[in-house]
Amino acid sequence: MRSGGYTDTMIRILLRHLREGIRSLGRNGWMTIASISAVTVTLLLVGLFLIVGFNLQAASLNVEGQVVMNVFLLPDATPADVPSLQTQIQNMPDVKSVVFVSKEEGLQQLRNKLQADQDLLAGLDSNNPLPNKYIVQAKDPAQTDAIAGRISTLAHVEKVVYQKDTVNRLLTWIAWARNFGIVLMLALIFTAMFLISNTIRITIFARRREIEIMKLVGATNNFIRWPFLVEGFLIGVLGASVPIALLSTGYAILVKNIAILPSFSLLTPVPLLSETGLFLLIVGSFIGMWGSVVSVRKFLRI
Amino acid sequence: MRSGGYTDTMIRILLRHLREGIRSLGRNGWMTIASISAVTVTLLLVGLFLIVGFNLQAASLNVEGQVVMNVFLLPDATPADVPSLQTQIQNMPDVKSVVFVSKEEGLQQLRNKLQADQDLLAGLDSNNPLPNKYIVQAKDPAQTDAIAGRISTLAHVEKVVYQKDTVNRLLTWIAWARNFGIVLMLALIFTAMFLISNTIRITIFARRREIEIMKLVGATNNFIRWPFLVEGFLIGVLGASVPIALLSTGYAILVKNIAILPSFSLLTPVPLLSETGLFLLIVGSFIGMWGSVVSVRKFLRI
Amino acid sequence: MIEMYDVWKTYPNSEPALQGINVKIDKGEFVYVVGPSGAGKSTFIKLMYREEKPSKGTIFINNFNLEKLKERKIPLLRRQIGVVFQDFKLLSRKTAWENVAFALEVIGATGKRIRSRVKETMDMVGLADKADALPSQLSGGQQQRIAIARALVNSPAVIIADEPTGNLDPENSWEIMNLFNQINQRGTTIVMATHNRDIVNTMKKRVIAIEQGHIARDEKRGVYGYDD
Amino acid sequence: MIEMYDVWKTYPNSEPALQGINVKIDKGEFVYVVGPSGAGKSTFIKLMYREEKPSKGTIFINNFNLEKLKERKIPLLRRQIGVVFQDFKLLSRKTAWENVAFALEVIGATGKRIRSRVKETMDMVGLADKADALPSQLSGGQQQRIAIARALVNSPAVIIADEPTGNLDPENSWEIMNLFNQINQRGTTIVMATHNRDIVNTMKKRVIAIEQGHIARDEKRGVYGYDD
Ligand SMILES: Nc1ncnc2c1ncn2[C@@H]1O[C@H](COP(=O)(O)OP(=O)(O)OP(=O)(O)O)[C@@H](O)[C@H]1O
Ligand SMILES: Nc1ncnc2c1ncn2[C@@H]1O[C@H](COP(=O)(O)OP(=O)(O)OP(=O)(O)O)[C@@H](O)[C@H]1O
Ligand SMILES: [Mg+2]
Ligand SMILES: [Mg+2]
Repeated sequence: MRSGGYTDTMIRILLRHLREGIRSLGRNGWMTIASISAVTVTLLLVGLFLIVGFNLQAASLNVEGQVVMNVFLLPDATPADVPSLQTQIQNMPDVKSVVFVSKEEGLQQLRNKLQADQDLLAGLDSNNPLPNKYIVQAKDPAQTDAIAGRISTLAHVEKVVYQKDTVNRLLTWIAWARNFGIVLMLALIFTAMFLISNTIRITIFARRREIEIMKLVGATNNFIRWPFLVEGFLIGVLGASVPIALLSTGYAILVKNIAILPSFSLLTPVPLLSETGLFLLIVGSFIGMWGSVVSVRKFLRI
Repeated sequence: MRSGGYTDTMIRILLRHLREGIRSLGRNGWMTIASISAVTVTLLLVGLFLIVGFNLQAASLNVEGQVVMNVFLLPDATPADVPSLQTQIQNMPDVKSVVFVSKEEGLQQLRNKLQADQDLLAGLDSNNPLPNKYIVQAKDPAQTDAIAGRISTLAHVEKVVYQKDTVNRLLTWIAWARNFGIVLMLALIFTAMFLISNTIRITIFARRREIEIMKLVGATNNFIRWPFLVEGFLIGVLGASVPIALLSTGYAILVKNIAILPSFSLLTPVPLLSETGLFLLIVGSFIGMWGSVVSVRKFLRI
Repeated sequence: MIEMYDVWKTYPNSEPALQGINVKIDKGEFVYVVGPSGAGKSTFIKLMYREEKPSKGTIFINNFNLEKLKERKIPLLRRQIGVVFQDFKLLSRKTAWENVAFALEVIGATGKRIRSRVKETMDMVGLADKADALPSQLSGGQQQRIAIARALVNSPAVIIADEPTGNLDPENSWEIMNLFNQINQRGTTIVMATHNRDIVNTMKKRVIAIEQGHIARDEKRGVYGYDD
Repeated sequence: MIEMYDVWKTYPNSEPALQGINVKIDKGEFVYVVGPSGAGKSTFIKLMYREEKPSKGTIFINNFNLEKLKERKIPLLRRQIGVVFQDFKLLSRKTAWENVAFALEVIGATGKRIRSRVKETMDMVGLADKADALPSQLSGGQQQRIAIARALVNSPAVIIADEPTGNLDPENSWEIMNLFNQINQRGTTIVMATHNRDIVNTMKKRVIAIEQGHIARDEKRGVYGYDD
């Protein structure tokens, strides 16, 4: 009986806090709107940056994926050496793929490449001066240099060639863009968290008299805190919903219309948007609660 | 005499508003700190993005600058045609530079390019099958395609060749990165403006009773507004000072240490940082004043 | 000076708080407004300095027709009326001194005049030593006296006081009443809502009794009434 | 019940507001605290429910030693004391009903009990018809009566009232005093700071007079004193 009564009391009080939090959200009117819109606007920005960032990231991987090196073999390599050497390179760390290109295939490719200068290569079919080669791709394009060095020490390898200059320049640019992007992203997320909790703090600061009165009338700290927690959670969730909705519809429209452009493809909405949305929801509700509870604490010392 | 007295009163009241605004900044203690730090954090983010954005922009121009097209001439072009054709191309809109490369120079370049396959070109010196060509660069790399089309209709031009695929892919990536960057930058600036004025609004909302009392005691709207204007201005200026200081020192340190990396050079601090700083200062103070005055207005209707 | 013709006031979602008030107060009069809690005294008073607008009826204060008064002109009206609010309405971030000085700042008084007048008035209410205290650092009665000082400081043509002695001990109350009496004798009109039977019955003045939104009684040298 | 031994209170940057207070109030007593404005009555009262901490001295309330009372236990103390604050301290965003109900919610009362007790208490102070009004929509006296209702509603062991009749007309004041008297006769200790000479002199109880931070007088069936 007694313990049943205790549980009843707990449930009753919890329900009361829930009701109180929701009610307070409504009564604060303008302040609630200001808080929610601060959450909305910051998370919209975060979401926008996340989506753009992931897309640029994917696109840059795509560009980087085209960086390859040519490993030219010495004429002394026998046809039997070819697969063993290939396995050897394949087994190196950081190597993504190794493709064998025979001298005949190489000549064909050179022909295609020189296009206008076909005449130049006339009569070479019978006396092909090109070596056999592997086309090797690194897992991480930035490792190209290191891998090239390692491969060139192998037996039967004449030399390793790739377009050092252009590739390096491009890779550097992309790498910087990506690093900056990550730094900015983190800066943005922290700023968003700070701004949301700052806004919630100010609104609670404006209610400090209310909190003091509650304490003077005999409320415990938890009794005061809980409705604020509920309120902060709701502000976070409501504030995150708008950007999630906006980003989802906006992205869907973009994906549909961008399909016309051939050379750039956007990531598919499903894992991207659902993960971004979840992230925003978690950030919003967590900061909402955290901001509320931390700020309330300051005024409980009476 | 009378008009002198009137001017005196005006000056006295203006000084009073100034004093009052500064004093109020001090008295609001925690609220002032919250407002200033909201300005600081948002403008720090804006400044960071601006600086990074300008640098990436400059770097991308640098990369784009390497996109060129080869204009091959027909063998029927006489040496006299060469300069006139060159002027013709040079005078086209959007063309940045035209460099003539004779067939002999072309062979040399091909040699350098093929490196490993030198033997291939043996004996071509006497019987050079390569055509003369111009190397043309567009002012805007995105115009390359259009210019190529226009040049190929000229007399004596055989065809225009450039590395369509790779270049296009790279250019598309950079163009997208840049467009996204501009969109994000604008979104960020608007968000910052919204958040700053939102924060100031909430702090003033918390002081609405104060404003009401002033009105009931006989203050005119302007009398109430002015100190808030001063206060908002100071919040904006103080809030902008911190990010300006942080960004300046941070960037100076970065420039000094980055000098080691060869392939990437940062913009010089002087025009970049002074312009960014001025921008932040103007945005901060303007939004500070605007946010204050707009929010005060709501509570003056008593 | 103060005239009301068939004035009604109904707050949103409520019964009418004032129902057809007709009253005329001449320049230099001293009027007590009495009546039970919730009768409409504060509402009656709030109409005079335009904190509230009447739902119906015409009000003249000091030759201002409040119905036709433009928004911009309201501060001019309020500067001619010194108000002691029932809930004091002190500026919580300003010191006692600054609160009193504020009523002079709004009319653009010089620093010199502000200093001398504020000092004088703070002395009159007996709070010269609390000049630098914030309202939250004052006792209830001290806050009330600062509110009174602010109402007096710019020597307004009318003083409207809503229970100015509610938080004062009898001695302080009488000092304030004597002050009001002196000011009144120099020609200032005084309207004062009060529950203090002693004061009304001792310092005999005109009494307007409001009950349930009506004027129940209006006597030249009246008494508090409502015996129990 | 309430004991103070050599209690001093000095606010920051001020003269001492209380100087060596020794007092013992038994369970079931009815005590008036009188004295001029700024004498230290509210400070004396604020020490009892721990709004203020003494600078020196020992205080026992209801067997709680306030010196040793842990932060977490303060709410337990306050729930045994119903306080009518001089400035009401109503929650501005809650209706009259909710303000009164709040004191029951904090002790975890059931919805049913809250409804019946709040209704009963609002009836006692004569404000059953103002249940849904916000404090800003109530007259001064109505706000004061809501504050009184909140102090009574959870039947505390002690009621501490700081000028509970300052904004009430004599009739309402007497009704409240009768209410206090009834509650006191059922065993509740009552401490009441007041400026109302009529009440103190008519309803004779113990009178503690505070002057400039000292207890100047402590009489079993005292009078207001301070004739003028
Ligand atoms: N803003 C408001 N909204 C709704 N009703 C109000 C408002 N202000 C006052 N009232 C109601 O109008 C009536 C008259 O209020 P008023 O403040 O004029 O009374 P009063 O005579 O001053 O009382 P007291 O002596 O208690 O101060 C009361 O019933 C009150 O509840
Ligand atoms: N928070 C505070 N900080 C500084 N001084 C204070 C503070 N609160 C009160 N005082 C001072 O302490 C003295 C006693 O104040 P208290 O409020 O106890 O007086 P009181 O007897 O209740 O007066 P009243 O009848 O006017 O309400 C006063 O001089 C007051 O100015
Ligand atoms: Mg009133
Ligand atoms: Mg007091």
